[in-house]
Amino acid sequence: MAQMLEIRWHGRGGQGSKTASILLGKVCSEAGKYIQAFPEYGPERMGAPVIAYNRISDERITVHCQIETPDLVVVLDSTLIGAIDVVEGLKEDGKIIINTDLEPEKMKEKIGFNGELYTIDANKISEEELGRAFPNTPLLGAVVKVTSLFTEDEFVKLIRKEFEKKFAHKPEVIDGNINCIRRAFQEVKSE
Amino acid sequence: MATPAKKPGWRDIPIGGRIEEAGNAHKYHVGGWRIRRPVWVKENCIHCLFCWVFCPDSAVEVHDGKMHGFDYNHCKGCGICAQECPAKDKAIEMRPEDVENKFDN
Amino acid sequence: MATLKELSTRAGKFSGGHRLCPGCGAGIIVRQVLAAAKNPVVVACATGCLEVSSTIYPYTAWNTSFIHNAFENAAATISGVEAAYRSLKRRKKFGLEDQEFDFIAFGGDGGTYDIGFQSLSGAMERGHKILYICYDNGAYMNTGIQRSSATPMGANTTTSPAGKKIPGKTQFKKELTDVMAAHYIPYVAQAAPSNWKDLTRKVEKALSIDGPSFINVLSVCPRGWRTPEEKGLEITRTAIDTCFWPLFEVENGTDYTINYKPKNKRPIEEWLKPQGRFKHLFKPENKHLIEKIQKHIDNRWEMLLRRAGEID
Amino acid sequence: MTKRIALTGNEAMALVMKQINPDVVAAYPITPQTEIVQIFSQFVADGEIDTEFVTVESEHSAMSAVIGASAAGARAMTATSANGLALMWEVVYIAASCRLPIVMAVVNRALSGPINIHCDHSDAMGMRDSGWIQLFGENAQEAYDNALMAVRIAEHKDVMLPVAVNMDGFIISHAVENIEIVANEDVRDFVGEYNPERYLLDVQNPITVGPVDLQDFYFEHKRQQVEAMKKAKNVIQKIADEFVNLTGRKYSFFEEYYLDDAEIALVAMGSAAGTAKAAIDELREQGIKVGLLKLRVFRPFPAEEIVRALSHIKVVGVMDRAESFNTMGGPLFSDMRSAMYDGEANVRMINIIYGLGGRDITVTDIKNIIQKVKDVNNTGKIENLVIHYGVRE
Repeated sequence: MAQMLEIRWHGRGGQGSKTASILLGKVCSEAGKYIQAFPEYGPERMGAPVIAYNRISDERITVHCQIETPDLVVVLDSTLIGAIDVVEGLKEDGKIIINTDLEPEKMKEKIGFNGELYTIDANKISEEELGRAFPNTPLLGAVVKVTSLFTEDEFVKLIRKEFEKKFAHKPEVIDGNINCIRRAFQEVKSE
Repeated sequence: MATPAKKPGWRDIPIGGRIEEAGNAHKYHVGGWRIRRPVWVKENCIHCLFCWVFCPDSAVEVHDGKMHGFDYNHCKGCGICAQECPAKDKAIEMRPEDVENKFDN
Repeated sequence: MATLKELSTRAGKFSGGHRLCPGCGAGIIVRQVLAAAKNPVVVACATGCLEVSSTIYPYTAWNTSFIHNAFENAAATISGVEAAYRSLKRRKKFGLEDQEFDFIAFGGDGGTYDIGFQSLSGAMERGHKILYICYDNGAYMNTGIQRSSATPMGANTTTSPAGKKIPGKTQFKKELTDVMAAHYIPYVAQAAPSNWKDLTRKVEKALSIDGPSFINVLSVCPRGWRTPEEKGLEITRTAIDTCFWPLFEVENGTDYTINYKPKNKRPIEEWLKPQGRFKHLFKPENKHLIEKIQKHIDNRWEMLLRRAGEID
Repeated sequence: MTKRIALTGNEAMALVMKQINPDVVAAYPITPQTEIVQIFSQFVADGEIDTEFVTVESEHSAMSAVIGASAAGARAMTATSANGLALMWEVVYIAASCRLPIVMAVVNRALSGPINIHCDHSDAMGMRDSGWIQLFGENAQEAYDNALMAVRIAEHKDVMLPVAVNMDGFIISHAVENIEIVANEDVRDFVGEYNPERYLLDVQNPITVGPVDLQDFYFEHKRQQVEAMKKAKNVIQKIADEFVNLTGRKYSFFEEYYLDDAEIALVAMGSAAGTAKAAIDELREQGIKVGLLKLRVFRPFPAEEIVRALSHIKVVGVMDRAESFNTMGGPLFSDMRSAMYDGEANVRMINIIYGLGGRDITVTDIKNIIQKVKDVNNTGKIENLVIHYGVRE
C-alpha cells in the first residue's frame, strides 16, 4: 500500500456511495488510521451520478481537495460506464472494482483499462442477503479485500460495531449486512 | 474643536453603551419644553387619579392614592390632565407659562 | 382588576424626563401597561419614537431592565430574553429559580405591522411567554410621518400625500389584531389608553397566561394626526365610538369577545374630522371616499359582532 | 483525556456545542450549516442537553434572539452560513457593539449571487468590520478547538466581544475526518461558568441595553471596542496556552509551516492551508524553500506578529478565498499589505484569489501558485499583482 490510499466511489444518488465511503472511513479511524470521507456535492437528486472519496493514511492528512489521481476506483453501478469516465485520473498501477455480473475480461474490454480490474455481483449478493439491492455493503467488503486494509475477520469485527450504531433501530439487518461483507471477500474476482 | 470638558472619556464609561442606573432620565428635566402650565386647584380635586393615569410624562405626583400636584421638572404641558379632569369644577387649569414661574419647583 | 389607586402604587417603572412629544400616546400606554405588570419587567423595544425618546445615552426612562436591539426584531429579542430566563431558572443560576418576570415588547406600527412582522409572527408561533404591545399611531412618526400598513385609508402622510390626483393613502389598514388572532395564540386584544380600565385589565390577563399574547393599542400622535396635544384621548374615544377601533379580545384564535359596544355608533366623520391628516377628505370631490370608509367600518364591525356571537 | 473519533465538521461543531452546553442556542438552518441545527435538535429531543433551543424563523431572528439571551445573562450560541449571515448583518454589528460574548459557528459558503452553496470566504469577509473576533480553522479539529477557545475569549472581561468560528463549507463541514474530542468534564472545566457583570435578569440592578447613542458618546463606545480588540490578542494567546496543556494541541495567531528558512511563502486561511502543506511537502523534497503562514486569527489582525514572521521572506503569495472588488485584491491581501507597509523588511507580495464558489483547489494548483510566487522571486518583477487562479479565460 502506498503511503496514502485514495479511493473514488462512483454511484447514483441513493445507492449509498457516500455511506460506503463514510463507513470505510469510520472503520479505518477506529483502527487508528487517519482518514477522510467526503462526497462531491452538487444539486443532484436520486438517480443522478454521484461521487464520494476516501483518503486513508498512517499519517495525518492535511490535503483538502478532491482526489485527482485515485489508487482505487469503485463503481457501484455499471450502467454509469460510458456515461462518465470512471477511470479518469486512475493511477496506472491503480485498481478498479465494478459491480457487475460480467466477467473481469469482458469488463476490461468495455472500459479500456489495463490495470487491475475486479468485478463483483454486489446486487445479487445484496438481494440474496438483504432482499434488496444495496450494492454498497458488498462493495465495502470487496474494497477491503482488494486493498488488504484488513483481514476479513478484522474487518467484520470492526464493521459490526459500525452497523450496530447505524442500525440501532433495526438490528435485524446487521447479520445480513455482515454476510454481504463476507461473501464479497469470497466472490470479488479478477482475471 | 475642543472636546466638551465635562463629559467622561472612553475609559470612564461602561462598555457597550449600557446604562447602569435604571430610570435616571428622572434627572433630565424637560420642563423647559412647556408653554402652558397645569395648575392644581386642590379644593376642586376629587382624587380620581385620571390625571395620573393619562399623563404621558409621569409628571403627576400621587402618594397613597392621592393627587399631590405636578412634577414641573417633567411636565411638558400637553394639557391632557386638564382636558380629562372629570371634576365638576375643574381641578386642573392650564395657564400660560412665563419666565418667572417656569423653574420654580 | 386593579383600581387606579392600586395601579398608582405600581408606578415609577417609566420615569419622567423622557423626550416623547407633549401629549404622546406612547408615553400614556407604556405607563398604563407597566403599572398593570406585577412582576419585575424586562422590556424589549423596537426602534421608533418610544425607544429613541426614552433611552438617549446616558439617560434611560426605564426603571426596569430594558433592551433595544433594532427596528424589526423586538419580538425575537424578547424571545431570546425569555429563553434565557427559562434556561437560567432551570439551571438555578443567579437565584432565578424563585424569581418571576414579565417579558414585554413594545413596538410602533412600523416595527410591528411592517418591518417587524416576521419576527413577531415567529415569536408568537414559538409560544414564548411574552406580551407584545403594539402602540399603533398609524404611520412611521419617528422619521417624519411616512405611511405604514397601519395607516388608515385616506390619511395624508409624507409618503401617501394628498395630492392633486391621489387623495392620501388609497388602501385600507391591515387589521393586525385579526392577523395575530389567526396565530391561535392564547390571547390577543385590541385596546386604547382612553379606556385605561380595559387596557390594564387586558395587560393583567395577558401576563397571567403561560404563553404568548399580543395587544394592539391605538396611540394618538398629535404631530402625525394633526390634532391638539390635549385632545388625544378625546379623539381616541371617537375611534372607539365610531368603531374605527373596536375594543375586543380573542382567546385561542376563536373565542371573540367585544368589550365595548357603543350605544350609538357614531358616523366615521366624527373620527376623521378633528384630524388634520384627513382634512382633504372633506372636499366635495372626496365625499365618496368617506362613504367607502364608512362602509368598510360597518362591514368590519358586523363581522366582529358575528364572530363574537352578538349577531347571527 | 481526549478521544479520537471520525466526524464531519458539522458533527464536530454540534458536538462541541453540546459539550459547551450553552444556556441558549437560537439558530436557523441553511446549507451547509443545516446539519449543525439538525444534530443539535436531536440532542435536545433526546434530552441529552437542556439548553433552551429557540427554533427561530430566520437568521435575523437567530442573532436577535441570542443578543436578547446574552444580554439577559445567558451563554448563547448560534451557527449560520452565507446568506444567513448576510441576513444577520445588521444585528451582527449590534452584538459586537453591545459587547455580548456570543459564539457563532460560520460554515463558510459563497455569498450569492447567483446562488451557490459551496465554499468561499465571502460571507465571513462581509462581517470583518463588524467588531467580531474571527477565527479560521483548517479542518474539523481546529473548528472544534476554536469553538472551545472562543467561549473563553468572548467572555474574558478584557474582551467581551462576540466570536465567529469559521469552517469551510462542505470541504470541512461535510467531510468525515479524525478528530480528537476533549472529555466532557474537561470541557466543562475549561469553559467554566459565565458570570456577566451586568445583565437584564438581575432584578436588583436593572440596566438599559442598546440605547440611542448620539454624537456625544457613540465615538467613545467605538473606541472601547477597538481597545477590546487590542486586548483580545493577549487573551487569545493566553487561552491557547491553557488549551495546549489540556490537549497538547498548540495554537497561536497563525501557524508557521517551514517558514524559518523559506525564501518564498504563502499566506492562507481555512482548508486550502492544509492542501498547501501537502504541496509544500512535495516541493521541499525538491529543495524549494517555500513555507506557509496559516492565519487563524483574522480579527483582530495580528499585524506585528505577521510582519515579524515574514520579514525574511522575499516574496509572499497571499491567498484570498474572496474578492473585495476594490480591484486591488482580496480582503486578506489588503490587510497584509497594510501590515507590511511599515515593516522594516522588503517583502514583495502578490495576491491569489482562488476557489470562489467552491472551485476546487488541488495540490497541483497550489504548486502552480507557488511557481508564480517563485517567478516573481526569480525575475524580481510583478507582472500581475492580483491573480484570479483557476478562472477560465
